[in-house]
Amino acid sequence: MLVEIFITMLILALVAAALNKYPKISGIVTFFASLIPFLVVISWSQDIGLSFPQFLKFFTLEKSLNYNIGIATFMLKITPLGWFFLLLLASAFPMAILFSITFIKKNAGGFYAAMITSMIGSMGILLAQDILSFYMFWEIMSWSILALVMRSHDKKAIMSYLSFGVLSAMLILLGIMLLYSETGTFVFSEMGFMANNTTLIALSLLVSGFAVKGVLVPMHVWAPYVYSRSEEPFVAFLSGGLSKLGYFAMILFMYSVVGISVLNSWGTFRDVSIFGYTLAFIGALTAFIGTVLAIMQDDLRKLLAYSSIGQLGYIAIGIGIGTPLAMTGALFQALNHTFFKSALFLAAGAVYYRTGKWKISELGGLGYKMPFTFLAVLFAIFALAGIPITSGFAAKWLLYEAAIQKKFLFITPIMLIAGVGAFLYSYKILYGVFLGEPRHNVKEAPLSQLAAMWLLVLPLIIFLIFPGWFVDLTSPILKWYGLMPISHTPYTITTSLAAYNTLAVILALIGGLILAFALYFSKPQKVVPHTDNYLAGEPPELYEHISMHAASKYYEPFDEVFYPFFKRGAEMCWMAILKFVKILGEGARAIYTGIVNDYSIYILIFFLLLVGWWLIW
Amino acid sequence: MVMNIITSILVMSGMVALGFAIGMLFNGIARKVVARIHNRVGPPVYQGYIDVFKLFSKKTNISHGWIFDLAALFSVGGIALTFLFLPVAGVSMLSGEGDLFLILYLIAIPALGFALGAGASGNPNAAVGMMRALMMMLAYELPIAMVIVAMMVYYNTTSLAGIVAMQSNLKWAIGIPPFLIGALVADMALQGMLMEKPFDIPLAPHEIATGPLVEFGGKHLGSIILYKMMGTVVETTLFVDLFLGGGVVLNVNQFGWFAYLVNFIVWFVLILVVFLIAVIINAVFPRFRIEQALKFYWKYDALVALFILFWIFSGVMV
Amino acid sequence: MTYELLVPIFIVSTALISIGLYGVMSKKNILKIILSLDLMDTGVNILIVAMGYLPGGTAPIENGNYKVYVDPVPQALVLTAIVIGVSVTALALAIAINYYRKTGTIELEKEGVMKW
Amino acid sequence: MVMFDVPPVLLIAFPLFFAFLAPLIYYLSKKSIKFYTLGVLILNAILSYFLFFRVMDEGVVYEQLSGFYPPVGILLAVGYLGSILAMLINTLATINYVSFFDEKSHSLRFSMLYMLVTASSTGIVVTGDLFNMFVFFEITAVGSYGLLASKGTKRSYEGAIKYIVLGSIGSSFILLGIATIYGYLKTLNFYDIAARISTMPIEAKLMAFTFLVIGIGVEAEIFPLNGWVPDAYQGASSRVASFMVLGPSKAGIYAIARLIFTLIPFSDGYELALILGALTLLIGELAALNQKDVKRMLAYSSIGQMGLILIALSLHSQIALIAAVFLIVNHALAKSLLFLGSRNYASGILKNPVIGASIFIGALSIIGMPPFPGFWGKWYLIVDMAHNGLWFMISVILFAAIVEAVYYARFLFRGTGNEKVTLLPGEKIAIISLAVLLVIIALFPFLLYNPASNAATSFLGGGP
Repeated sequence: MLVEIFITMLILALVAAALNKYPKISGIVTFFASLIPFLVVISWSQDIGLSFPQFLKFFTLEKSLNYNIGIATFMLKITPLGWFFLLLLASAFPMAILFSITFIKKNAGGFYAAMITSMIGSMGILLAQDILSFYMFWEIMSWSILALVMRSHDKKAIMSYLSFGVLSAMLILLGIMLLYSETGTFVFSEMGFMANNTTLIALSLLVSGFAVKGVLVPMHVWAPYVYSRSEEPFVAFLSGGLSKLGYFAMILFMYSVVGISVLNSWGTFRDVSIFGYTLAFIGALTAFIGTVLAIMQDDLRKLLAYSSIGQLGYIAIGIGIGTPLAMTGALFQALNHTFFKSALFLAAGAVYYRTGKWKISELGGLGYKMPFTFLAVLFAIFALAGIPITSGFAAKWLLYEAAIQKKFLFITPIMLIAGVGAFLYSYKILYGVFLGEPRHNVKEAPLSQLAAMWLLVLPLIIFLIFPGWFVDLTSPILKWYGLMPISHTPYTITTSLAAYNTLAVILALIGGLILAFALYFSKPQKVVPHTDNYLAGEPPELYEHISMHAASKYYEPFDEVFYPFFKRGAEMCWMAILKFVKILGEGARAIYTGIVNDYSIYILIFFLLLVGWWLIW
Repeated sequence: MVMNIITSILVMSGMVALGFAIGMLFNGIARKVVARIHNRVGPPVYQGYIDVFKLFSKKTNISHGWIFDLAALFSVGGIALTFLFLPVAGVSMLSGEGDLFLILYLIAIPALGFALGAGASGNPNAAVGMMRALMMMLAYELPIAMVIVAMMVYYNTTSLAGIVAMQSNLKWAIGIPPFLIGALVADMALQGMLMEKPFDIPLAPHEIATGPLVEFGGKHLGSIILYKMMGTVVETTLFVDLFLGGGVVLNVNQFGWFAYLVNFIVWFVLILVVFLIAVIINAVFPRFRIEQALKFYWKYDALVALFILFWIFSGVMV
Repeated sequence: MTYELLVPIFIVSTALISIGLYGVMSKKNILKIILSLDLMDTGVNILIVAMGYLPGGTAPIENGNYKVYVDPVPQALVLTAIVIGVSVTALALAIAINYYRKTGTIELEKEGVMKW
Repeated sequence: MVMFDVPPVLLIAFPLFFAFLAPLIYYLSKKSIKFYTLGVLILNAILSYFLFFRVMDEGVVYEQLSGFYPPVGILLAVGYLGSILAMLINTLATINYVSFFDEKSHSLRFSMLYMLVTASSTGIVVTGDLFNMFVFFEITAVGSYGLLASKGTKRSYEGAIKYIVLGSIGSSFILLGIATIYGYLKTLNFYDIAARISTMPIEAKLMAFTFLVIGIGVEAEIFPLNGWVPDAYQGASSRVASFMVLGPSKAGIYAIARLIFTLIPFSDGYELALILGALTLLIGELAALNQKDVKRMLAYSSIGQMGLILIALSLHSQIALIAAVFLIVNHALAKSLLFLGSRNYASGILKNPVIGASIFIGALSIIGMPPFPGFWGKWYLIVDMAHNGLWFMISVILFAAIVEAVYYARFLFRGTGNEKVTLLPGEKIAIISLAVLLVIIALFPFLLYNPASNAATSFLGGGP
């Protein structure tokens, strides 16, 4: 059945590509194709030990599959970890497609085909049980993303994605080859590890390879270019969905394939392996750098890109610490990020769809024109900033708790300050795009786009009220790794340090709001346009040439303070390496002088060298 | 069971009312104190009550649409919500249900609501003011986060009620050398939190016409003023809870209602003292520019906080 | 063995090959280069013929009188090699003529047109 | 599967005969010459299939020519690798010839040279005799000189002259090697040489090896000997360059394989091949990195691929040899596809999706992206190296792969999107057929894996 599902999706991808001339029909076909992974993942829920009702079993699927292609066997199997990440991807994917039905107009067939292919690759990665199939599906995913990035026609984006993609692929290949030489087998479950340096070097290579997909500093350089130049539904899926694959792979290799005891062989720091601690520190650094750079951006997509980098850093922190609390937090953050970042990128797309603008300083006042988009963005931003009106807070709270539990004195303040930084850029989005002076007379976004955004926001609200349900979802993973699931009820989570009761928060909020409403409705009010007040009655026409929207260079003092520190970033380092390689290239080219006499001299020199070698030998 | 719930709801409502009342009083006191320092007569101490009453009785209330109204709703609702999660004078209303991190994020709810309203007003001054407020927040959060993390690690709990409980029997954190310095660092941060000079950059009445507040009037302004007043209470209480044992001097189990009374009085005095320190500094200092404030907090304040972190770090390592 | 007898031939052929290589390495004129290549070819061919040499042997032609004759294979090889050399030279010259027609010179440029 | 037992000599004799018959056809009808040539090529390709299946059934096929018995007579010995390559060369030559169909001045000479080169390249891979191999090398070379110059521009002549000079030096070296071997062993038969090579004095053996490596290395594009490659490919038309990649260079690499495996196998030879391969790979890829001219860039890339194949050969293990076969097939298919498509600009991918996708597939396969054959080649190669713990070499290969990806990206996305370069219909057909072949191997890799596995076993056992 599993093979048939893969083949069906492949065929649907071809159908979507063939319907190139009819973007809408192609989009609808793809939407139905995109529901398949979701149904698949729901059907598997009982197999990994979740008590989902029987009627949600849409397909009767085998739990594992060995597929022989003649020269190699692909081993696929559903594991709790793979299931969880597949759930994330399979939920975000249909929304991206739903959005693109109205959004993608040009050459839609190719877009949809590549999207489905990337999903096929992701499914393969999440199910893979051996190195070969993991790597193959990883590459398929990676290259179908390239096909999508290529649609941007932006050389910088394409080149940076490609260079980093290949760099990551090579790091991964080197890492898995080291593992293979260490254990002599391709199959994950057969790998019995000795705690030695080779394994950990391999693991370091693998993690730095996955860090490219997971956009950790300093492998993040490609992301702002790609995120800011490609089409929004794709970026939503790339940032929201596919970036999680990097973290999936990190967890898979660190805790499942290699195992915690080997990790600890490089020494531990407060019961956290040095390896994990380093990863956590890089994660914290990523969170901070991403946040600061996000504050500086004016392009809406670039802002979201850097914010994505910052938010993904939190997942790395959780994975690095690796306690049940931290793992739950990391997975929770992954879930939140999937939904809110997809929603935000889609909303950015919707704004572009209506206004045709990306620059925050050129937008403004859309809140009243596109109220539903605004509200979706508002909820997504609550989740992003971790404000406890969505589930975003619970994830960050778990991570903070985990860090304090391990007494991480330096990581925690960085995380906290990155969290505060998130308020800054969130407000930049809210103010610059949706509030302030209305500048565009536009309609609300089309229905398919709104539906996609709101369906993405919905889980954030559900998991706000019932974070315990989320813990239930992740407990099979923790059990799989031999960890104790954290103690919880549907709406409380308790740790050794404190407790968090969502019901109390919500009830108190309702109480507070009742008070506020009572005060608010005490007197009637009248609504006047913006210009009425601050122009003090003068006709607005006089001020048409003056922008009353203060969004241009919004955080200028901040930029002035921080820019000198971020002027020389990771990008410059990579460019320096690239330059060095190019100089090498120039050197290699200089050999081919184009003069035939030189070439014959080379032959003679080679002859003499060989003779010399034989003589010495 | 039902009685318990009703009782606690009543207690909490009372506490919120008390919080608002103290906030309004503080507003009056502050104005009086500043006036006396400036050698003026100043308004009466109860001026805060008069202001709020006046604002809520205005006939014309100007709104700029529903997003603008969110400010009024979220600011009052959110600050009341935050107050409920603080242990006040040893009374932990809901503070067992959340912890310090939750409080840090809950404070953001009214702030964000306020920011939404300010942004929706469309006035550039409001936007500039909000920008400054947010940058101030980023600035003072770093030192205070470092101190708070140091305290959490030291007391091995993240719950504010837990930290207060650990400081019972007058074992206040301020008596521990690193946290004495920590209290100074946090007091600097408090100055920014309360938006008193030299950190009243977001309001800056002379530059940007009170910034975010500029478009508010009537009941909207009343809500915002209420939020500001309650904010002073919340922030000073947070400080007192962290460093001064929450004002708890007598054990409730031992002394019963008398202990509550004494604790409340001590708590009130303590937050008044903390507040007055801020007000007096406010009265004699000019205003920083925003980048100066940022540099101040991130360079000097944070450096001292880092020193505390290392101090605690060495202790934890041993 | 008979290799002592072949030493002068070795010297001659090595000299020819060296001269040819030197010409290829130093000359810009296409004709000179082709001549040098021919010299190299000749040197190699001499060497191969010498390989089949037997003292007192005659040409390996069947004429009824069974005598000692030299190894016929190298001679066959050399014949083939000569034919090939001729064809290569002819083709090279043809291309050289075409090159001359296009550029008006028979010298390869000091700096190649196509380089790096 | 075998329909009739094809004698290997037919593969060579058939096109040679028809090549010399071509003037007659040309005299009768000038237009039909291209159909005639195509027909001959197709027939030859079909013959090569029969030969392939025969070899797969029977194992190595021997055939002695001219009535003498080996070791005196000339022997043809078609092994697994030989039959794979014969099939590859003939098929691809046929496909490639389609791209010349629209040539306005479709001359007789061109067709004749084309058939000659095809026949002699095939000859190299089926022969069992050293001198015979030399002769085929020379015919290939002469034909290639003519083809490279056939564009008729100054650059094409210059490139051809460079090739002539280096090729002639190379052939002299081969002759020297043959002379050395013959002088000691009095034989030219591969089997005979291999059996008795140990009786040769070590110095003579090394000298013979050196001469042959240099001589064949010129054809096989090995690093210090490949000066002609970029110039000749840049000067020639893209289609001729494509043909050069799929025919003569593959024959050259086969000859190198024969040399280091069956003719003079010794450990330093493998070591030398490894070093040369790594150097060729690195220099080729790095030189391509900054290259602006597309054909020259592809030529450098071709050099790099040859280095990779040489590395695979030098490891002389079963898996590495399978990798080598995959790499050879991949290079022949993908690189000739890319040469054919080198005139097509980036915009082509959107304006002409099929051609664009085909070129994309070609580039992906060269870079080594799964599931295309290039991936399997690199994968098996790296797996084998991981076995042997050659981590430095793996790093070199992976570094080269990154460089490769970067310049291929530039190749794919060059141009502003407004260029109007239209490929001829013939070229399009050729490009698409090559891409289809790549996809077929990608989908059914065992089609290539099983023969490759046989070839590897046979080669390791000292066979052809």
